[in-house]
Amino acid sequence: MSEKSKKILITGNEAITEGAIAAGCLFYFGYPITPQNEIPAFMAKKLPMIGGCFIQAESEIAAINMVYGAAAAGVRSMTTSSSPGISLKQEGISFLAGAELPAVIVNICRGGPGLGNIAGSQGDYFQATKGGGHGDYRTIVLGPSSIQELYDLTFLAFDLADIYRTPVLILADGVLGQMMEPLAFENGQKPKMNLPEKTWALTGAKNRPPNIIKSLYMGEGELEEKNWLLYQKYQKIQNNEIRYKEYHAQDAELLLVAYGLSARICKGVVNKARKQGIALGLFQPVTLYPFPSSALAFRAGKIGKVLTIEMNMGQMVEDVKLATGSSSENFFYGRPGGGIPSDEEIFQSCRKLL
Amino acid sequence: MSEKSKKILITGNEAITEGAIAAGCLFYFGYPITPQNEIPAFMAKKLPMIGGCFIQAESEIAAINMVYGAAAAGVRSMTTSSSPGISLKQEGISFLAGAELPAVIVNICRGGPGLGNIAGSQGDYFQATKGGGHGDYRTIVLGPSSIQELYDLTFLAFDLADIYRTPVLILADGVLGQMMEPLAFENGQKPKMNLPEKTWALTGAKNRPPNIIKSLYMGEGELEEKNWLLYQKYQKIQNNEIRYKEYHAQDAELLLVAYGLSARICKGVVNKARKQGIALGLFQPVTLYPFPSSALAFRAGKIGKVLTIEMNMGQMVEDVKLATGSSSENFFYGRPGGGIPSDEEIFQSCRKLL
Amino acid sequence: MAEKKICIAGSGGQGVLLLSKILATAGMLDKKNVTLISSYGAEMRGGVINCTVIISDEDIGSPIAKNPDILIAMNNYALQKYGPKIISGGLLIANESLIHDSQFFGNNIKASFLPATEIAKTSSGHTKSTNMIMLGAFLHKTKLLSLQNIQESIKLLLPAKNQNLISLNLEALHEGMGYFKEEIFYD
Amino acid sequence: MAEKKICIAGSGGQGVLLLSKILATAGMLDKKNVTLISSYGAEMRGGVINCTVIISDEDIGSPIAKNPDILIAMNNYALQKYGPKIISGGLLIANESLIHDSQFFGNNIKASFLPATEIAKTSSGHTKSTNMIMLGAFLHKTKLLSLQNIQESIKLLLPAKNQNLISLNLEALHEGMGYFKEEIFYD
Amino acid sequence: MAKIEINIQRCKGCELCISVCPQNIIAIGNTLNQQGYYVAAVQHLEQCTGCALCAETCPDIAITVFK
Amino acid sequence: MAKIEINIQRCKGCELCISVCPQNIIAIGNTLNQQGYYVAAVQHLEQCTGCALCAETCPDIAITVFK
Amino acid sequence: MKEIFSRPKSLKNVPFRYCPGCHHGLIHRLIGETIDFFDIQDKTIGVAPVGCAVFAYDYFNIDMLEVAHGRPPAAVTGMKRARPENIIFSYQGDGDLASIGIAEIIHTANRGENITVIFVNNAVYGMTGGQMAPTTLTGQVTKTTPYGRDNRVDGFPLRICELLATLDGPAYIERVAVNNPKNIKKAARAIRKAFQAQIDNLGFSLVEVLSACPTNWKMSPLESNQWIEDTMSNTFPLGVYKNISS
Amino acid sequence: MKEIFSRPKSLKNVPFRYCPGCHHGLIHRLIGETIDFFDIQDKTIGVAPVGCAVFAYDYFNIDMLEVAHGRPPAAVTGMKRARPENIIFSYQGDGDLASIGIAEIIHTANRGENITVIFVNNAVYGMTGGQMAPTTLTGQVTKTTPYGRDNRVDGFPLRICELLATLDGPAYIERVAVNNPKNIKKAARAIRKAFQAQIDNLGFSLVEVLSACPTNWKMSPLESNQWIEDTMSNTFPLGVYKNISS
Ligand SMILES: Cc1ncc(C[n+]2csc(CCOP(=O)(O)OP(=O)(O)O)c2C)c(N)n1
Ligand SMILES: Cc1ncc(C[n+]2csc(CCOP(=O)(O)OP(=O)(O)O)c2C)c(N)n1
Ligand code: SF4
Ligand code: SF4
Ligand code: SF4
Ligand code: SF4
Ligand code: SF4
Ligand code: SF4
Ligand SMILES: [Mg+2]
Ligand SMILES: [Mg+2]
Repeated sequence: MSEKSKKILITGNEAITEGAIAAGCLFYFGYPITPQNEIPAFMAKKLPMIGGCFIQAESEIAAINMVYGAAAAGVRSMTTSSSPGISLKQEGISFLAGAELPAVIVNICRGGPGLGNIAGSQGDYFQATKGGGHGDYRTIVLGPSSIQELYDLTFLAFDLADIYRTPVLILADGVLGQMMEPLAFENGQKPKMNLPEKTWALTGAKNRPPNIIKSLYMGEGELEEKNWLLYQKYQKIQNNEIRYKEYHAQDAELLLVAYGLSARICKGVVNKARKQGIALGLFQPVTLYPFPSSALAFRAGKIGKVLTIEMNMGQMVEDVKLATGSSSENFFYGRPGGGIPSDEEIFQSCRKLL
Repeated sequence: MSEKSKKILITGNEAITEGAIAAGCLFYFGYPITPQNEIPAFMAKKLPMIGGCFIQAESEIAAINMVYGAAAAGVRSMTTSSSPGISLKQEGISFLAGAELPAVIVNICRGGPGLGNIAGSQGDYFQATKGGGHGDYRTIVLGPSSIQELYDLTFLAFDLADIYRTPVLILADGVLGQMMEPLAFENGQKPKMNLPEKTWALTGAKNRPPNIIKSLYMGEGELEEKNWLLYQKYQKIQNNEIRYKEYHAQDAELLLVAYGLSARICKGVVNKARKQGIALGLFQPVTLYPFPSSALAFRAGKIGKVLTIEMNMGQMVEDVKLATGSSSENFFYGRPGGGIPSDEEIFQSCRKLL
Repeated sequence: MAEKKICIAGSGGQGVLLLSKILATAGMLDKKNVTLISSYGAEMRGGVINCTVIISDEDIGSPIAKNPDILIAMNNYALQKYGPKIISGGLLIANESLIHDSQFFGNNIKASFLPATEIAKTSSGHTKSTNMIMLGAFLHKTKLLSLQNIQESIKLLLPAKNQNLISLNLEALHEGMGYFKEEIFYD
Repeated sequence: MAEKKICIAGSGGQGVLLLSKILATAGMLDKKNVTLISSYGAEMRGGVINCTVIISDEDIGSPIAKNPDILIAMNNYALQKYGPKIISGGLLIANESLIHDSQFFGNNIKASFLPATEIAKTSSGHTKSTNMIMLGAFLHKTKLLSLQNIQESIKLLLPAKNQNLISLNLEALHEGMGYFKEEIFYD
Repeated sequence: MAKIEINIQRCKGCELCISVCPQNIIAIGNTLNQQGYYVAAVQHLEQCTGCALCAETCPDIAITVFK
Repeated sequence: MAKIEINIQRCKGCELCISVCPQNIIAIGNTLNQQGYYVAAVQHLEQCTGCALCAETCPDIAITVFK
Repeated sequence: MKEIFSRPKSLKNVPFRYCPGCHHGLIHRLIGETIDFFDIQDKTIGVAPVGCAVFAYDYFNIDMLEVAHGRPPAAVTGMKRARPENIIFSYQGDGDLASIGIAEIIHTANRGENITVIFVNNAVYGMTGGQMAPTTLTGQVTKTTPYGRDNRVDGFPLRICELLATLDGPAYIERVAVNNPKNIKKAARAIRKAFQAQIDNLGFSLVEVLSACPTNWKMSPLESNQWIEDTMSNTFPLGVYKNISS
Repeated sequence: MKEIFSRPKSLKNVPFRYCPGCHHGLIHRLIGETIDFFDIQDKTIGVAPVGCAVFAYDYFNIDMLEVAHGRPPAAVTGMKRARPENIIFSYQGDGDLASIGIAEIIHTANRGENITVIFVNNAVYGMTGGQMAPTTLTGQVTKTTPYGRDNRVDGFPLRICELLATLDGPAYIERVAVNNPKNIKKAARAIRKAFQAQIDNLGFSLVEVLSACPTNWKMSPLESNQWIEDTMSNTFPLGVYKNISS
């Protein structure tokens, strides 16, 4: 029984809450929106029981600013939403980045633009990775593709946020949020990384000079300097935090590139193809920012042919092209608006290229 | 006197209002923010006198949604703001795109992220061109570089918005908004393009079936289909609406690529260099979306060396790289956070590459 | 075991999600890879609900199945909507009690009809355990999952304090397993 | 004419912006290319205001000048802050009335000091037209713009109904043009 | 002199009409409609006064009243 | 027995202290401070009662009161 | 025999996709009847955001605009300024109007925009599956108040009519219910008065309708109506909160 | 002789960058004195958004957070929930609190968050150069009401204390002015009471301060003070609007 109970069948949305709570996130602020409503529902149940706090904010904007305040106070805090709600948080995310506050933001992406629908989608890749808010900032963006990764990467997100004092986005989609899969809990029990103390936090200026957290830099050249410091931080993140996975990539004749739900679909396609003797391989970025450009360039250069698969009209494919340059032929297959590509469709697209 | 009076000395912000009013925009909704406050101030003065309507909205979000309502009613309408305020409008812009409503949105960009400062900046290029809102949509983005262009492109923006039923962004910056330059009015007096009637507008269903304007498509495959229709529209825009300028580009040994304020600074640099016998040239995208990729690829391919200049940490440079591929060596010089590159700095950067 | 895609469809209140969770949990306990995804809609009630459970020895790619190997159809609407999607050579288990129109499909399907609602009503006095009857039938027909872990799953997923409910459901399960009806072979 | 970059600096209420607009408008009427940009800050009052006017026969690139060719300094603070930025070989026109500290700079600058505030006060009874005195001095020293179009600009930019104000300003302009003070040559 | 008609495909069996009919002549019957609801039916149509309370209460506008 | 001190670099010459002094002993003088303001000054310090109304009214906390 | 009660022509002849006993359909009908009454079908424009009534455009037989969550008052403002000759109403839930959209409703009411708002208060977020709304009652269990709404943690039930009545802009504000025939008649009159205010160019009008959500209340439709009578209307007293024409 | 009046130690010894006669500095001082009075400098956290007081972090000698325009109540909520042992206040202008941030203030007040808000009503957007605020008086000329505020077009002056007093969450709400010594004393008492409410864990407290903006009002500081007395306080009557402890 105890052996068995280590694995539980759980939805993606619930896995996020478990990962967050395991990471010590006791402060959650959110606003209902499908397909992520299970997250606030679970948090509302659990947090009061473990000394934490759940607030259903009056809006997504209030939620991100509650996170801003809680983060400034030095606690781990999170908000989650889905596409339209994430758009509303863009000012707040830019402020978090500017004030260098750690926070975790989850986007269970749905079909857009506008109200769109509530199906799974990857239509917010640009928004997440290029910065939907104003100014020269970046957020770390993680793209989980399984329930286990939703848990693990949520856990990781809090550490990365604290280490780099930066907002971290988790970009998943409605299908990942709603689907169930077994989650192995022990993976989450790893100790937290060795984190710097939050000496900058606002806790009351007791026995120390007052702390100030802000993003306004009006003096001549001040903001520019601040931006270059941010830039250095982003460089450091690029050097240290790139994560990706390869699957049958070494000997592939065609390299699929996909993240999140489309990556797991592609994995199925690779398996299917391999059984038929067709040498497909998969390159799966796990960090969408920083994008694993060099690793991809290396692999793509060897193989020479890359097919990017997205649940949108073509967004990550720009990063793929930027990474690979002309060292490989680049192709794209995508379905926007909540259309989920099936194994067969992708397989057919691959065949055409072989 | 009459000859003379055709030219007036005017700020960029004022030029925008003149362009909008000349284009028949009678409905303006905005919220104060530096460095674009002259726009609402001028509109508040002028619109009531010509039968239009100015509202100081309670927020940027209210303003964009007032525009949404007015646009749905079939009138020309506009809002303006600056970076943080534009972030707040991202949900609204995505809705405009999804509902296919024509509207003009001006971003007089300032230094970011967060509150940043109020200097001129190009830090919102990604947000504007890749879509800061959620979902697979695009907006036409125009990048004026002079007071005359601010006027002309504002005027044009309304036509493009109506023709393609799409929001059009004007991306300028604090310096362009605040600076004065002579404006020749006669350029604005050109007749409007031959525009389709707005049979879709909500005017009351008199002698016709009711019109519905929405962005929700819940039926299976409906939203995907909608997205492909949008995609086709964006393809059409890419085919028909690309605008750019070249300056001493033909025989250049090094091609500068820049838009907006940095383009005009580069123009000065080109002049200076040419006087010293150094063959610099300038490629200036005027439409930032659709980006003039082919034209740039053609020119860059001939010259082989491209230096992108931006008032940010490197954003448009990605589009430049995507356009040119490896047919040219790509370099970048940028200053973020409201830093304005001087002639000399740029000139020095160029020299290093020659 | 090759990948099996099971579609469970019915209307709200028919226990489609619970049935699906039991299948997936049992698969997990059987040390298989499993995924479960349920449809979710903007409309609240009255719509048809469908879940897809995939059970496999290998990693599972897409949790969504355009064409299931097996359909468990709890009512007529479910049958009409998802029946035609079963793959050739697939299996249908349908609740005959709520089906008034079964002359629709289709290629090479093994179909088992059982009057699950009535069986439930007769044996337990009410229709709530219809889903367990269907589960029993499924188990009998496919032998895809171990009975032990199905039972274990039922216990895991029902509130432990309500022993009564658990035994009621286990009974219904066996009732379903025991029921036998000749197979019709469409082709 | 080569490009001339003129910096006009002073404190709020000294008419810096009007003076700059007159320069730029006159340049435009002289059929030159012109740009004007004024500093703007988050702080409301008390700060120093500065405008940059560029006048050129060619297209003007950046409207911002790190190092102006000419500085019109309306007070001490303006001189302290912008004086050191004047290019070598450049020109300074400074309002001596408000300058109590002129021993700072620098390389090869032609400097003209005139007690503009006092001149204004003496001739018109108040100090409001100090900016026009400075404008006159500028015109006299540089001959960069036609007197006719400077006058035209003043008329364009002041409210037409207030003829009194216009003539007052025109008078002050001429007063400034007429004033002469030996030049000091720093190097 | 009065009657009502219940559109059984529109009816959702909510029972609200039943609760307001002064004549107490509506009840849920055994008919399942296409939406899957057991629908309301009039038992003694002849007793209907045409007061329309049922129709006014029906959230689904399933009832038409004639007089 | 009482006195005030005006920090002339902080004073902005707003005249609010002047308006509230019951002794009427503050006025704007001829001193221009570094910020460019003509600042307030006490004319008859000996008449000061130390009531502190001036200080409480000063938006720039330019006045210190002693007693 | 003549039809004395049938579907208003301002509603399309299609079934509502609401739960059994849900009042949304009933409220739609009252609006449809009002439009018919004033014979303004060809100049009325309806505006609806998300919420269970997001498909309002499928039901109303008039020009319809769908708007982002909470923003109808702003959109209606833009539209009404552009087309003052049209009659424009928004149809908003309590999550929409009282939570995310509270800024827009307050400022629109305060500007006295000459529009009509139908505010459907069902004490819950219906569409998203039953989360707390600003109007959720103290102690009420919802998806996000699993232990019952605790005022100190989750806030107090927000009374919109009372709040808006403190403003100078509104011309007409009334709270009604549709849980029994008497209340339905009153509700019909209130909606008519609100439209009349707009037609007479008096300014902002709003009718709050206490509305059943049997699904998320986990009650039968009959219990729901009773709960409105016995419990909900204690927190939200029915009545006219503002009427400048009286 | 002893210093009987000097700068509170909770303020840094730096000059204010406000216009002559601007009340922001005065209000800062009253807050600083309150913090000194309660001896809570080492556990008080101040939160300020944009507005002329955006540099508040340069003035207050305590931990300070700068927040996006209008959102301090949300940020303070997040912070106070995380650190209930700290005393937290926000300092917000009328543009900030009553316009873009009206949703946040209403919901925070309605949740009865145990925080203190100092609301500076100067009837105008100071920082951005004098546009209309929600509290701009009828007929008042601003950059965006060049012909004077017209209620039907631009809305009515919004009375925040009256609005918030309709809610159940607030513990203490008072409107004060600082335009003369008597009013300054009352204002000091009000701010002290508001902090006291937070210290006593009574819930949300807010003090609205009528504040002069001579620059954008285009009046002298003295005229400004007189205008507050004669005109502004007619639209915004001074007084206690809510006090649950009394
Ligand atoms: C920006 C944004 N946030 C959240 C949502 C999700 N959402 C859809 S409807 C709704 C609220 C529904 O509640 P209510 O307005 O009370 O209407 P009801 O369904 O109860 O009639 C929410 C939060 C959304 N569509 N957009
Ligand atoms: C999102 C956003 N919108 C607009 C602004 C511009 N802005 C800065 S301060 C301010 C309002 C200032 O008015 P108020 O809050 O009354 O403070 P005051 O300056 O009058 O003290 C505005 C609109 C901004 N910084 N951010
Ligand atoms: S019309 Fe009146 S009497 Fe007739 S069925 Fe309806 S409620 Fe009963
Ligand atoms: S009120 Fe309408 S829907 Fe409800 S039972 Fe009666 S007829 Fe059916
Ligand atoms: S302390 Fe009182 S008497 Fe003394 S100067 Fe100040 S106001 Fe006047
Ligand atoms: S009140 Fe203060 S700032 Fe104003 S004049 Fe007096 S001392 Fe100076
Ligand atoms: S969930 Fe509630 S509000 Fe929505 S349709 Fe069902 S009963 Fe009506
Ligand atoms: S603009 Fe107004 S509020 Fe701002 S500092 Fe000046 S007087 Fe004070
Ligand atoms: Mg609701
Ligand atoms: Mg203000």
